Amino acid sequence: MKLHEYQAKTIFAEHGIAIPRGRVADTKEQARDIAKELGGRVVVKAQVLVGGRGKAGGVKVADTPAAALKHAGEILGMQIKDLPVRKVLVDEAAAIKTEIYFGITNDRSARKPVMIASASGGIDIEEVAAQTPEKIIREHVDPFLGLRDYQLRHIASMIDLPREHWAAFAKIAHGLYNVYKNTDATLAEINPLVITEANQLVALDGKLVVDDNALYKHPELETLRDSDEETPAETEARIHGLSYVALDGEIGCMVNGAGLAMATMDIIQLYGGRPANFLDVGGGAGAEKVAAALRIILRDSKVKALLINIFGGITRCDEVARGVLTALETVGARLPMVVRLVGTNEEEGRKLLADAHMLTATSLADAAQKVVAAAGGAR
Amino acid sequence: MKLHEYQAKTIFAEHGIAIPRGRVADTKEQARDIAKELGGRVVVKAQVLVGGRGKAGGVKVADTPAAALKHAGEILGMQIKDLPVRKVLVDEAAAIKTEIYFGITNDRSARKPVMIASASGGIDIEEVAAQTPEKIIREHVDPFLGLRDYQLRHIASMIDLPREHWAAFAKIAHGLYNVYKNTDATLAEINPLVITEANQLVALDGKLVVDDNALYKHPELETLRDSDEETPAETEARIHGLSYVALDGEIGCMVNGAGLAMATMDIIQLYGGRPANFLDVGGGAGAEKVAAALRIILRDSKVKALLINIFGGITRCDEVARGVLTALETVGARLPMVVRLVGTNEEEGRKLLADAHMLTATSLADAAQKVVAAAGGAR
Amino acid sequence: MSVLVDQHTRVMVQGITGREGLFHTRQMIAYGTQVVAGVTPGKGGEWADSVPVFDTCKLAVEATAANCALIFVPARFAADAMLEAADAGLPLIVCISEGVPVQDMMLVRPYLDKCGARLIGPNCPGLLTPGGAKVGIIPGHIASVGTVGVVARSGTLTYEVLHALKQAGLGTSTCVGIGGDPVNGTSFLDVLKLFEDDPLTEKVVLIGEIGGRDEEDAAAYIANNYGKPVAAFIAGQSAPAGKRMGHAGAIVEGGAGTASEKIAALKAAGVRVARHPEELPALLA
Amino acid sequence: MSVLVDQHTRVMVQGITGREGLFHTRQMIAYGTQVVAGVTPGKGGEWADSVPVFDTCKLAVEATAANCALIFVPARFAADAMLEAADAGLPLIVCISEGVPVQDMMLVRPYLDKCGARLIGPNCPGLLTPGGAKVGIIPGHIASVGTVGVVARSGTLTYEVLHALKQAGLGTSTCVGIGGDPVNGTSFLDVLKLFEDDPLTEKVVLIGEIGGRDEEDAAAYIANNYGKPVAAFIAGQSAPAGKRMGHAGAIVEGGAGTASEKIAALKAAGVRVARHPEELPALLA
Repeated sequence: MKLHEYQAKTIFAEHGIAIPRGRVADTKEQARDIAKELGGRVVVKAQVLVGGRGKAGGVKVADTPAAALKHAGEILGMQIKDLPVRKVLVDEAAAIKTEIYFGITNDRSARKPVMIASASGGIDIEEVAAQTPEKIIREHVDPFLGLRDYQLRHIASMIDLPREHWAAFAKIAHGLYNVYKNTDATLAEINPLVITEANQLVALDGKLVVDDNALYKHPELETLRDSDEETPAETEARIHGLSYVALDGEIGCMVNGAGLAMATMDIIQLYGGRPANFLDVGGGAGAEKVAAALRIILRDSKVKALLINIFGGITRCDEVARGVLTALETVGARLPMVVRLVGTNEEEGRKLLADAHMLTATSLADAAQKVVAAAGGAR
Repeated sequence: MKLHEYQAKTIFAEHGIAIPRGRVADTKEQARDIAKELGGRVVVKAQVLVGGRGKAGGVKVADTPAAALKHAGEILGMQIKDLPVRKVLVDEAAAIKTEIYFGITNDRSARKPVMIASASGGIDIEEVAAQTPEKIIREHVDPFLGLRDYQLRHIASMIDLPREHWAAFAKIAHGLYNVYKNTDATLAEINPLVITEANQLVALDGKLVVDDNALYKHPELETLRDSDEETPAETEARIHGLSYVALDGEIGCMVNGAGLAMATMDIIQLYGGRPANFLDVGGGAGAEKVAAALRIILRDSKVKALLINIFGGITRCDEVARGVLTALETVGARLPMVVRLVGTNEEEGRKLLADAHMLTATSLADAAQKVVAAAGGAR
Repeated sequence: MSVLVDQHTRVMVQGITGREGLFHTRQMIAYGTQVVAGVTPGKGGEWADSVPVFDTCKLAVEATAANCALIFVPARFAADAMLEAADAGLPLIVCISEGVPVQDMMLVRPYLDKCGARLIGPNCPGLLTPGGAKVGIIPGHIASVGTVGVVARSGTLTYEVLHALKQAGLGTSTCVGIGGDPVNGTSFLDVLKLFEDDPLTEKVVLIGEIGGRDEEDAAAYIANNYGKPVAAFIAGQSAPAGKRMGHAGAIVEGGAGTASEKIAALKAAGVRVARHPEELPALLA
Repeated sequence: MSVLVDQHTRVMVQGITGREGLFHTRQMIAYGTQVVAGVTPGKGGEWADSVPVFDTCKLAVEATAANCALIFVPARFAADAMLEAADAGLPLIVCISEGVPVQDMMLVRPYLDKCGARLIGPNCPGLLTPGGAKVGIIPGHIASVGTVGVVARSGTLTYEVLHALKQAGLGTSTCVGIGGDPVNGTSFLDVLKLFEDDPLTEKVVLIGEIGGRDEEDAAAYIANNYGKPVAAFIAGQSAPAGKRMGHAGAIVEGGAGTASEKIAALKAAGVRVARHPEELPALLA
């Protein structure tokens, strides 16, 4: 789960990391009032859960409350990568001397957290990593020992941080590591971490992504979830425990298992079709879950045909068939459907669907070819 | 550093461990008032930093506030193993169904904390360990992983704890492990941990010994030190950073280094004398420290002769000599002294002491024989 | 000896009294697997069908000499279950449970390594040695006895491949479902080595997916004179970069770990790579 | 090769700019030891006499190829210093600092083991190979070149023994002060093995004290056909049980670890045990 910048920075501040003064606003008038309260120059920042807001014009500096009102009005009307901006963060503007990058993430190969730091923060860190990898300092943390002071001295000296800032940097780094641990983060990042003209280290921007699997430990984080940032289909999928990602194609897919779902999308593409979504109903999915999945797919107006591919192991094919029938009663069968049921109770499942005017297939290749044809043929 | 029972139990309670209601009292009247406040039967317990208070009559049950007053008066007048009792703990008396032992200490061989549990708590656990070792359950904790729930289920099943108490036991055990970690304890012990007639698990008595080397991390614990429980000599030694233990003999020893100090005591004994103390002035001891050490030793009226044995490495022999002279100016040289100085600046040291009417020795054996003779000969 | 498990393997099921644990215990016993013990805290002394239940792994091992743990407990108890099995001395631990937090696994994995325990999973379908033993949830009837070693990250995709092999008349020596979590136990590489040393395995099928570098590491090993022919399929060729695909492992990390990179690495190592799962049997010919 | 250190050893001193660190650095250099680097955070770029100072161990190792760390930092920084040295790849770490909390050492020791670093100490006088190198605080002039290997827990008592050997005309191959803390690095047993394999060591002196089981473990090893004659002294025969004797290690634990037990174990193993330190030279004859 991704958190908004303002949420991440609030958590950072609770862990002793200096952040700019500021607050979040839903309306341009609120933004103006916050600017007035802060005094001086402010920066108005779109709060959306996608990158690239800067280049999209979602971050603007305002010298006066009136300018803050104007900028907030514009930004709150924007869409960034199809996501409408519903909140802006109004922060006091910092006088920046130096911009540093500092982040902590999981290194799956090393099976350890890794700290990543660079003297070249602020701009796209991935660009820096690609062009000048020697400017990126990596330091693993032993998960049993935790972060040790000498590691921070190593980083500080490698990014040529002036010595007067070492103590402040250590405090921020320990704070960020504690954020990472205490929230079960997969990414905790400060970019840029700035040295201000007043010689203070301040976390100007913050990103925090937490491990969905660990949310049960952190109920307070679950309340920060912004379902405004999900499409209604994503919200419904999450509530029903389905794994769903909308895509651009015209063939809807309902599959059990993530690997098989990807393989099903791949074979659709192989035969010239384009998948409209990834949807994994999971293991042992019952009729209700299947019905919800079908409703979610059929709500997408781009979908021209549907492929249901179930390999019954824990999942029973007859249960799946029942779910399909239930959903069709509600939403109506407006599209051609190809169904492939293999494994546990496949006969019963096929029998249930026999009267529902569906195309059936035995092999995956057969199913893919049929659904591509039904959607209008290979493009 | 050993803590009193009432201090240990307060820390236990802060970590979620159930303890009896109760408070500590300095006077018998306070004890009576506490008994009144608690209502019902109470137990009045001497607070001294030595074991065996029960057998010494330092723990008594009182049915009424008047009885509490009487018992407290008696106990506050006692000496237990030469230590005067200055405080009593007045706890509500528990109706005990079962007594369990549970403790956590360092296992130096395994280099890990070890939990020790027994269904036979309450009585002398060392006796149980010696007579029926199979009744003692040992379970190491991995210091990196910390205490895991399955270890507590293992202990609970091995001590035949009824299942209804497993959750409460796990809570207490986690609490005690956190006490152990958070105080850098070398021993954290609940004995007895009782199941009451009301079916509650309660820590009736508690012991906590913390690692002196880790006190710098826990300034709040340093304030719990009860210097009433030290002899004035011990307090002075601690303030001057000297390692000092009073013994029963007649030959005072001042040595640099604990191993050499022990070896010096051993050789005194070998030649028929008895050491009056262990005293290690430490490495690099200056004149002031040496003077303090000498004052501490000479305050002991049992001391009939003194052996100063210094092997100069970091410690400079001339500094030691100066300290001896300084101390003698204050306390006066009422006793025969044997001095052996070897190593760094030994010549200068010997010269300084040449006029102070001291016996000198070159070998350790020579020094020991001379001091034993000076103290009146071998016994 | 087959790979990892056979008819002599003595399985201890952690979470045996749960819905999934009990269902699959029955399936395994029906398949002929020796399930000798179950563990459910607080239910020691009871029975799950014919299997005695214990409060702790240590007690189960002492009483039954179990030598393989199979874990079905809910995700929040899975880390503890793995550690307990390792502490009780089990040399092989198969964790079916899905949803174990990554930071938990970063503690569990090195501890298990230290104990000398091999972990399969978590979030995996387990092991199937047709004619020998089934330790996990892979449906037994979809594979027949044979000489193809199968190693895979995902569940139902694996079944699809076993099914396709059987349809084509090809049997399986052992199928190892290693799971797709970012931090797990046994890797593709580990299983390739086991197959290399296994006289009953003649050819190997590797079923990978996007994310991580496990397939690339396997390719590098195969390139260095691997002794047996390998065919592979990589799922996720049509997946957009950076979208989460249900498996925590199936995230394309910083441009690396894409399907095309994995396929290129495998092809360069001499592996025949299928365009879709049903092509695999033909590539083994 | 002598044991552990010689004239080729390249020493990095952590805490070199402190009072003790600088004093002993000078002593070591005067003895002929190669002190190639110092580490004091925040003083990188400065010099301690002729020794360059670095901010971190990694930088020091990169610049100077140091292969032995010597630690003089205050106790509260000692754990970090040991971990840093191990992380920087130093294979030998000698920690003089005393007063390191036991629970810190319970984390440090296994981490160093994992890194493959050998630790001497903490709370120890370090190493002296007469005519080769001095890495620590043992006064150089009290020992001469020779064939007696000395291993000891305490500081000044060790000096006493070295002095007695020299007075008797006996030289030392290497003296290893292992320290007396409850959880430390190298044990008596480890050093006995090193001496066994060292052609320059002909006889061994072991200086133990009350507390722990290290001497008993050493005795068990010696009893099993140890190849060289061993003489020993155990301090603390007159110590009352349970009293703390300054060394954290010198606590008699639960009746075990007393001087008389240790002496009995050593005698049973064929070790000649001295009644006082100055008897040792005669026992080596």
